[in-house]
Amino acid sequence: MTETIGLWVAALFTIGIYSFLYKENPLYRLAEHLVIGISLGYFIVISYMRVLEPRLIEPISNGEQGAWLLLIPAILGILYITRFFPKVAWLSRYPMAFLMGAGMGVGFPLSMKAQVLRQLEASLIPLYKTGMSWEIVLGNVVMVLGTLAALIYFFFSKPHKGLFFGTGSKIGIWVIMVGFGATFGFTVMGRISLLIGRIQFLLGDWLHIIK
Amino acid sequence: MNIWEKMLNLDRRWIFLLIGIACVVPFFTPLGLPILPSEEVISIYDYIEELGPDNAIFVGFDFDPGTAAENQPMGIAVLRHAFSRNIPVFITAVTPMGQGLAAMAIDELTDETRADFFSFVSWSEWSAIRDQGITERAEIEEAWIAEGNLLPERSRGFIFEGRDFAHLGYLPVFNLVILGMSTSIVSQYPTDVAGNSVEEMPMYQEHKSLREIDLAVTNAGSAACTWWIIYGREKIGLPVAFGVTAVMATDYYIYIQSGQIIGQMGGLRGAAEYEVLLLDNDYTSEPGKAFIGMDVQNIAHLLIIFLVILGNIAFFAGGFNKKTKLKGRR
Amino acid sequence: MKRSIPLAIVMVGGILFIIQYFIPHQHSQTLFDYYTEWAPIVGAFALVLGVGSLSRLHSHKIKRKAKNWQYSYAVLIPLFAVPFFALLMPESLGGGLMESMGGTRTTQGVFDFAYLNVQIPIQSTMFSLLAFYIASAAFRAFRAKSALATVLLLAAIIVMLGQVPIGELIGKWFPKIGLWILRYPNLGAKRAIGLGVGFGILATQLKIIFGVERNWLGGAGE
Amino acid sequence: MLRKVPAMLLALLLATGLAWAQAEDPPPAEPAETGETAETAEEAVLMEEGVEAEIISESDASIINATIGDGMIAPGGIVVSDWPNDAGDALLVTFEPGSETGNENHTGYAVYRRTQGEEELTLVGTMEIDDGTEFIDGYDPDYIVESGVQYEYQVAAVYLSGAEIASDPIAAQEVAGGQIFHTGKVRVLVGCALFLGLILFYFHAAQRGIEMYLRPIAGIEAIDEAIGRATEMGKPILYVPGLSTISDVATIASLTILGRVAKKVAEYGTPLLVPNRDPIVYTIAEETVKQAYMEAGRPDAFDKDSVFFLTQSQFAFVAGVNGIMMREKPATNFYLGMFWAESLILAETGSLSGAIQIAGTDAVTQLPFFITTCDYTLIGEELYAASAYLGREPKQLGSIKGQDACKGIIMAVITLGILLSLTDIIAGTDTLGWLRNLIAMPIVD
Repeated sequence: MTETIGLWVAALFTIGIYSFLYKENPLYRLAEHLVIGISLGYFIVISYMRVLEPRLIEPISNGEQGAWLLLIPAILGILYITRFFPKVAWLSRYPMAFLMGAGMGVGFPLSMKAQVLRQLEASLIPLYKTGMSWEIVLGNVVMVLGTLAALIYFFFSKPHKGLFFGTGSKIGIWVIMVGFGATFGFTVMGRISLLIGRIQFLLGDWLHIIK
Repeated sequence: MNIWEKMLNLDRRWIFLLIGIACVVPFFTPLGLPILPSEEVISIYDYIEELGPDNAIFVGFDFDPGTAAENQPMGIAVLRHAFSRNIPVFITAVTPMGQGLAAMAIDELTDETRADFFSFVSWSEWSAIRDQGITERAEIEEAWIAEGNLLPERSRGFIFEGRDFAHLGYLPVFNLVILGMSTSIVSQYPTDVAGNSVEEMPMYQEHKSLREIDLAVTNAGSAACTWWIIYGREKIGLPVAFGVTAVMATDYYIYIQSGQIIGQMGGLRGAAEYEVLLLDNDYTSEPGKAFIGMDVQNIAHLLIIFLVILGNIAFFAGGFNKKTKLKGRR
Repeated sequence: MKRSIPLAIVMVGGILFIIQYFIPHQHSQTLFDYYTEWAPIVGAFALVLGVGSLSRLHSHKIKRKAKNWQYSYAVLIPLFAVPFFALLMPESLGGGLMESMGGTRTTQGVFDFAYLNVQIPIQSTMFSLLAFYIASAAFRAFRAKSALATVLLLAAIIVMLGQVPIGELIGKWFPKIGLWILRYPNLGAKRAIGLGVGFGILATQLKIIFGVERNWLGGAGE
Repeated sequence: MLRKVPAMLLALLLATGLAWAQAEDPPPAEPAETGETAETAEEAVLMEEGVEAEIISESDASIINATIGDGMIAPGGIVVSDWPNDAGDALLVTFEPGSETGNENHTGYAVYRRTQGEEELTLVGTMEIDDGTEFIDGYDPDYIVESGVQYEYQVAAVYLSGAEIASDPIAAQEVAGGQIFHTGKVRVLVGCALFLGLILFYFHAAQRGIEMYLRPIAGIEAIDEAIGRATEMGKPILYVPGLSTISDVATIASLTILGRVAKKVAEYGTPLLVPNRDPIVYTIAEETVKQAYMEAGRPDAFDKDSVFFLTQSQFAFVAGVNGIMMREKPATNFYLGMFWAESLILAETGSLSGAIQIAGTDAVTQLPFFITTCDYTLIGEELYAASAYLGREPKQLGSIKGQDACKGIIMAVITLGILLSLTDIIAGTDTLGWLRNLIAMPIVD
């Protein structure tokens, strides 16, 4: 019984969201407000049940060895709440500083490795090797030169004029546009798939018209 | 306002309506156009084709219902392949909903009303065989049949919970879970979703940590799949394959090129390609959901291209190309 | 005290964790483990700020009888009811959610019901709006207004046709060219953007660590 | 203090350079390779003994023992060394094969261990014959290796019959210990040091007041224009600072731009709406806007409800912003920061409501959608650059210059790669491989 009601509720809200395509309307407005409330309520519960309870409350109440150290992040976390009191609001910078400092520090070498060195390594490809077909060779040339040209486009401290910076950045933006066009075209399929999923729900699970 | 201008400023709602119709019709009148598998998908298929009961793989249902239309068929296809070859599969999930979707995938594969189903033998059902100390896949099946259990007609074989698969389910902060599993799976998952002890499972006894796993296939709708690269591939050299949404697929070509993943299924098409490979190699007798979904894709793509062409005809026929720009774009 | 100590914490923490990366020794590992253990706990408390903001906004609306104020109840009631039910009837969450997703449960708690039948469908449907929007965006944007726009348009159409089986029926080379574009020029462009972004990220991380970039401190008094 | 940094850096650079020169690639043996050789060796033997093997397989176990007993010998030459670049929880055990002819009844090895002084040996691992003769102890969570403990090892050859021929227990030559520097990370260290050096150099150059040219970015110039338009129309401005957290660099860049936008907005008295998805970003955004109103001299005009938090759930957030766009009909929308799939939903709804839209993100996948639906788009690094442009602080500009220098280095290396590749094609050498090796890192840390 609850399942049937659930199905109808879900179908109602699905249609409510789709009705937005025609016009903003009360049913959409209701769905919009409800989902904001429910999702945030859900996050409160998840944060408590999945983070605070197992990682903070349980170790301390069970008296696990070294659990008292967990009071440090707990106090830091509580300092966030000082934001509500303008006089002491600056205290909320401490937890932020903890997360920012450590986060940036942890991220720095990893970004260097993944975003720079790995990408650089991947750009150093042999343009031709025996047995490579012409389209691969052409592709390699286009890719490496494309990377170079697009990098020129991202030069901020030089005017985009002259043979090197002018032409280079122009080719760069062309390559970038080809990439964007390709990504757009490639994405269409995924977006249609999402709609297929909802149609399967409406026509299959709800109305049982299709298998 | 002439007709071309009207066409250019066509109310978007007409486009919405057309897309809606294009996506519903094929469900009633399928086209069934052929699909050619691509290299990236074939390489995953071939890799799994090399594995057997002595190996083990991870299959991650690392997505939410939002992208299930794309990811679920991939998960099912890989599971079908592994089940057919008796490769032990550890099933995990990065999101809580992913756990439920994984359970649905297993349900679908073991649903006796469907074609090419697998006969599911739960952990408790074959406990007697386990108690005799039998852990080899072939011997278990022998003993199970000797107990008088016949393989139902049309069934593709038995799958023994704890020997052929373990549904480990969802855990939060999954990147750290992968890190933890690189030393011990059981440290992260003492039990599977049903509460059975993972420690006792023969498949765990033979593969205690990610270092002893031959492949992880992550079917992901978010960047969570890169966790398998960062914490699995980079840290301990675990071979990883991606099943990602079509959108993410272009980004992860980089990983194929750099050799960090062995292959990738991109979107519904990737899933359909895997289904075709399974169909061609007689792992199944009828096409799956992704294959049918591709019909919708055909029509929708044609419709969008038709609209773009229409827009350009109006643009040039109306002489807008000679006028000042309609709206500034970079 | 108000600015300098947080800035010092960031600098020390940042440098410490950069160095930590290069040291495999167990003390260094322990330090890293503390970070991974503590960060989610600290982060979890921040949600209180969000809840405070949202409830203030909507209670203001109700008080002021602003336009559409009735809908504010649709935010406030579930916002507090969901955690309330979850804590009052714990079986409606956690295990409950898990099991119901596993398909073995027959009854659903209030929590499950709201999550499965309201939140999930609304979110998935919102997401699927993209199918409509991508079509209308293509219709309006893909016009050969300039050479650059034409390149964008052609690349998109070739790849689109290459994606679907029907493209292969039209021309055998569509998928091939589509894949070629995706693999070579597209990858080249992405890599350049990625490298640029990479340096931007690195520079910003350094600027934060050295206190050059300090807007994250917010105002909140000097 | 900052003055000393370059000197320290130089020292660091030198040190790492030296380390790089000295450190050979991480010494850990490659099990895969050894495995291969073992395999081929075994195959060869199999061919030789094929006939005998066939006969044996029909007879019973005791006979097997009797038949091949001669070829059974204990593994020898056990060498235990510390596994490098770890926290000190693994040891590498190598040994010589246990059967001189490598007969096919020899199926594998068993490795035993005890702490020195103990009597009983514990089985810590078994290996197939194909796995080679190297064993990494410490990976099995049931039998962890403790740092600094002296162990004794014994290796036994295991035969098809179940018979085990064991070596004498020997004391491990090394104990497990954690290392102070990870030799596999030298390249990352050099990269980091170089980057740090360049950025700090340009910080200083900028502070010394060296004039720096910055090319115009279309999107930045459009910002003021867009604010003006909203003011004329008397409609609000919507500013979405991305959907990510504060530790995302794009968010930080966006907040800087928000400060600038808010100041203009305060001057003109245009209403501003800033919905947030992350609670911490929300508090900072609120402070930033409040500050901007103060700087503009109109602190009273700041409406507390203009900056607000919606929800952490991605699509619930989008539903909310969409509703706001259709109800409030803002004249200008800013989407700056990190975006995911919602980018197109936001931008299309915005364009439907007739707003001027300015977007900027470093999310490569989402850029095409902003480019096609928004009036101006800041591509990738342009977003960070924009925040530096608007700041106009010398150090910020210096950092852009430093980033450009890094891009220059990258371009030089790629160009060198092209040249070397051409050389390789002509001369048939492998110089590119050498360059790649200089940068390439082992997959396993």
